[in-house]
Amino acid sequence: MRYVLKRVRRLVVVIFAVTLFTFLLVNVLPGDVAYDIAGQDASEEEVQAIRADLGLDRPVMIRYVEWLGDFVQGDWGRSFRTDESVAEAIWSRFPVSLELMLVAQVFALILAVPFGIFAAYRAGRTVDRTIATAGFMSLSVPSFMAAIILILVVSLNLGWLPTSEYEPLSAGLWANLRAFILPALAIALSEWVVLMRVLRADLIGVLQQDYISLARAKGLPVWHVILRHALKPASFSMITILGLQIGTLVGGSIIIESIFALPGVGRLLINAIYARDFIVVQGVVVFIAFAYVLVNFIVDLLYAVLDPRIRTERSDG
Amino acid sequence: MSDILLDVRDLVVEFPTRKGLVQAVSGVTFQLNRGETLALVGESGCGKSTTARAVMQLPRPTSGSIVLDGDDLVAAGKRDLRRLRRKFQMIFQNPIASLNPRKRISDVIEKPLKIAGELDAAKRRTAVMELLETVGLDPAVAMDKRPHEFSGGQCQRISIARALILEPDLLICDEPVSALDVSIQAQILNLLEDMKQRYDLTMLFISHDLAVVRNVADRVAVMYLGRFCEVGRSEELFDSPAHPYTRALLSAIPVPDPTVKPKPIEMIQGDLPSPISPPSGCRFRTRCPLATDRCTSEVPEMRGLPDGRAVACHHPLIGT
Amino acid sequence: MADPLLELTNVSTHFHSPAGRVRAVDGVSFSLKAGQTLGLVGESGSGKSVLARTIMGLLPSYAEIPEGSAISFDGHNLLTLDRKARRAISGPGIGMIFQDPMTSLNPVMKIGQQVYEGMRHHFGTSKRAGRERAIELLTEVGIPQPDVRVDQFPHQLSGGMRQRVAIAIALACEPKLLIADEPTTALDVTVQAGILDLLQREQRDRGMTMILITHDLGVVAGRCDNVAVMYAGGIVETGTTLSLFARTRMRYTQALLDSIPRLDRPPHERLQSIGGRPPNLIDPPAGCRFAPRCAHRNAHCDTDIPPITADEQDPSHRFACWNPRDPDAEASDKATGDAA
Amino acid sequence: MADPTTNRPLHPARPTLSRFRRMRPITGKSGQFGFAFWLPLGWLLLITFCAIFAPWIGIQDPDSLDFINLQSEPNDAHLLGTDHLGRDVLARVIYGARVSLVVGFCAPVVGMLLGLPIGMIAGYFGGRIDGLIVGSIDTFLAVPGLVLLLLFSLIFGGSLLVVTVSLGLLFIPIFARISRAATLSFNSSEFVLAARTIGAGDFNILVRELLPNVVLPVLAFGLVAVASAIVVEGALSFLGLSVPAPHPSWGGMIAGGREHLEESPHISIFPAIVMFLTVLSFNLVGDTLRSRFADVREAAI
Repeated sequence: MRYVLKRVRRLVVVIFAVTLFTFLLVNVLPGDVAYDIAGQDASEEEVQAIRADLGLDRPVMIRYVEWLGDFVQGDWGRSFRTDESVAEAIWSRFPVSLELMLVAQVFALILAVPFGIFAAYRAGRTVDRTIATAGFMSLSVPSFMAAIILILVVSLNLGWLPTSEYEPLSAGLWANLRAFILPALAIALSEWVVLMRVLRADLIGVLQQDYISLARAKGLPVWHVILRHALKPASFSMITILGLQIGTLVGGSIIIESIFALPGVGRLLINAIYARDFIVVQGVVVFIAFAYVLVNFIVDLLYAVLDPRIRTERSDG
Repeated sequence: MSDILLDVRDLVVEFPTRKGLVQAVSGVTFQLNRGETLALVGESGCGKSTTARAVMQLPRPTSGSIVLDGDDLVAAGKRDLRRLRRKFQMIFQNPIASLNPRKRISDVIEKPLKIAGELDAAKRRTAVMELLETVGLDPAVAMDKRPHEFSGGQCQRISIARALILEPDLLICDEPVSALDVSIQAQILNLLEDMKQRYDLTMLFISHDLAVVRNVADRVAVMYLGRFCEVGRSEELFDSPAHPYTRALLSAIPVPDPTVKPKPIEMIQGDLPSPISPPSGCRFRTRCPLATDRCTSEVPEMRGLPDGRAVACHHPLIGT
Repeated sequence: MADPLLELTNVSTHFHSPAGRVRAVDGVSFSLKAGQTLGLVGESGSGKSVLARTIMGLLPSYAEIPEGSAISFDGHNLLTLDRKARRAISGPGIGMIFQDPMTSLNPVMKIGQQVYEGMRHHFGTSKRAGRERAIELLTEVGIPQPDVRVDQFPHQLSGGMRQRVAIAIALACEPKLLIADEPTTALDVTVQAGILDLLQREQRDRGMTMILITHDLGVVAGRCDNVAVMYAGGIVETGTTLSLFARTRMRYTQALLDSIPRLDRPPHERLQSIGGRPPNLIDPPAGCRFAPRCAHRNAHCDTDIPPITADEQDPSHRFACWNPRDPDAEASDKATGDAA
Repeated sequence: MADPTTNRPLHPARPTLSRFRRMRPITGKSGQFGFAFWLPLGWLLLITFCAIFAPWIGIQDPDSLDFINLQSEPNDAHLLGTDHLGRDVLARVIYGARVSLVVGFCAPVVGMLLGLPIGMIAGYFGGRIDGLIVGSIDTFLAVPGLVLLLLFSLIFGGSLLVVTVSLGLLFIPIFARISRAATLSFNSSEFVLAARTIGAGDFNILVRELLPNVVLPVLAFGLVAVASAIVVEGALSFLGLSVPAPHPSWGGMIAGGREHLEESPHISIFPAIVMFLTVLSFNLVGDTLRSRFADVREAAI
């Protein structure tokens, strides 16, 4: 319990630091939103009026404290541009980013786990080296490049998955899911390599442990030893990495969402940045930071479930 | 009266762990006469290495006093302590890990001289070469190699050279041979004996191996859970142990002689209690065959025996 | 006379390394009758643990067992069996205990499961029956509160307790042969005695055959019927424990015995050390592998491999030495020295 | 020192097979420099050479517009064809390499120069200093890196310097983490204790004893960081936030060809291939060197 409290305290500190940091950063942006709203022909007075109207004429710190006060009470402010509630804007786009992240991680795990196990079991052999080479090649394709290649090959040349508009889940599962396949694949192509390599390295280490020798000395079949004895203790680092990846992807992938025109949080963010709609930027950044810290927190708890050493230590202490 | 080099009084070392504050050493007092070897023996977790490191001020003890040749090390300031360090040196258990893998042997051994302010590179080099010769390595071959090119025994020789280059008065050996094979162990023990003669060393020797201790020590202190059980000259202590724990330790040692059948050690039962909440009274009572109610309620004080030994036990095995 | 349970004939194990072929075990032969205990003694790098893993079939992929090696166990040649048949022997045939109980138990698996897993695989024991049997075994190896411990994880036990669990695991499938690879090296002396007593008791009660591997001659002295001393990949001397200690013939065995500090010797006595270090096993000496460090070597020793010779008084006591120690002469020397 | 809370024995377990494991690294040939090392290294040298000497190796002006040959396929005049404005793709790829390589090399250097000391100080002193540094790193990592880059490039304008420095800043926490972990792993080793016993000060221990051991894993990561810096720069210029147009950059070229994927895929594909080969080469060279270092270190300990 003390552990949970400690983590919550840390979460609060991180959120506070992140909000302050982004608030300051966003507010030193040259040419604020008032000029944009007022248009090019507006006089200085008109601009000043808009600034006063938006409350932009007051000192940064006062505005920050006000914003923080509202934020804590659940009021994340309204977009300067569209007057849309920031919280609503984020929540309406979040399911898209979440789904993209989930599909991408499923792809990544489907590739990473079997190949990681196989490479570790055959470490140093041809199979291992082939997987390693394939991994390096896959890793060296930046996701935006992967996206373009996938569009070119799968959509344009092969015509399998025409680039399609995002459809909500209400339009049917397949209609909804097919829009995510290519973007998720573009993300997974580099993610799986990282997971696979971590799993392979840890599994090789575990397979050299005496307790694996002991399991083999019991006369158990190889697959049983690997899956039942080695996989669990070897998967801790991979879960950490997975958590970090999920943490960064919950907020959406800015580039992939832009390329595939997915209305997710990432696209909301980049549009807000271009539009200097900083109250939206602020909200999204805080949201992403919060998600990131929260996911890591969950991963820590997951450790305790998987690793009895941590679990009992905590209940003992 | 013999000349006391090291005087340790009421030494307490605590450190925090995730499970609570651990008192690794709880009030240990001993003196070391100039030129003698005192061995601290005990099983893992008894605090013998912590005691040695506390004397080294690594880390500094929680309380107590450690007076070396008139200087109180516990009270000394950071700068004074660094100056005083050349008088007491240490060799460690793991010979390979105690040498920086990225450094050449000559750099490793001359570093103490450099820190002590010897600026003449040629002088340093001569000193290093002499010392390498003394510890039984060929300076021409060894000087420019790196630690991984040597075996464990050779690394321990290098560590000894590093500890001796400042000609310290006190040498603390923390399990110096327990990572080595028997045949190599004998080489290092002989070397330490030679060095002791040559440099008039006083030694504090930490080991879990009573046979090794028998060979090197003039006096022996047996530790259990942070306290001394028994201190005495090694002949007397080994021939007729006064503390039940000492007897148990001695009877557990396997003898390399098939005609001596191993004694079943009926007296030691159970595990070492947790150092976070040690037993009340005598700390050995939970595993002691002679324990009585008094052992639970009253901490046994160190008492002198007629033969000059001291024992902390309510029911010593030999009369007082 | 009964056939031996385990018989090794000219067994070698080589490792491939970038520097060349490491002859970790080189031409080892011995046989072990059912119910006997063999102490396999050697310093680190002597090949004793590799030999144990060779018998157990636990070698890494870069190891190679050259042609001509044969390990016969209970009528099977372990080196030619197919994988499935070989696995059927691990557990019910041969059990093994490893050196460090801190690393030899799976940290994320309950103790009970680790104990009964082998039974489940080999005998199809049900989970419930397996758990019951695990509790019995834990009781037998001296673990307090076995019904609680069976559902705990290894880290909740002390080192000595963990080694007792490891013994319970090895005993679970009732092996005919138990290989204990330095079972007490990582433990304190007072714990060590308890573990060795337990092993000895189980061996006697079950009529098991046991190989006890150790670097400590003291450990084998009182507890084994026979001893084999290994040096640089080969067995250099073997015989009954009494004969080997009383009439040591091989110079290395004697030097090893002499270099052990002993409780019955006076303090500050100079120890008989062995100079130098064990040979490089990629390019071992042409003759006797101990020759470069031996104080008694002659011209033969450097060039020719010493043949296995039998002791005149006890033919089962064999050794490989060109210039063996003469225990009778030394004993009479000592007697006359003491008389004078 | 034995932690009294565990039952770990003071005398270390004797190694069984570990000696032999060390002799043959598990990754097979990783210790040797095979063609998987020399081939990528050759490519990197070629790319670097072309980038440095771009104005003198007889390629066309990357900004000159050839209105007659818009979007032409690769031909004799334009080896890799032209883009939608008729600019020579080969010339632009080579000039674009300048941006990628400068950012790729300089950003990790910035990150390492600041991150290494920060991480070592945190790992060495521990306690409050460590808590503060680790806390700051956690905070920093919670903000998505690309957002910081976007904000920086909006505030300071897109230029090579801004991209390099802001990307470098992003590398600080990563390098700090690695150096902290490495420092921690050596901090309790006996050679550091030995240095204390002879009276060495903190600075001496940090620089003379720890740095030589910490710097190798950090440098090994540095090469991987070069690859990822190139990728991130590519992403930024893809979004049009790196060096301003019409200055050529690989990401910008790939983005520029997007609209013409169907009729002239070569506009995007050639810079993509070059970028892919370069990133792959850095990864391969870095991995080989890293396993080499790891072998050396393993052998040394």
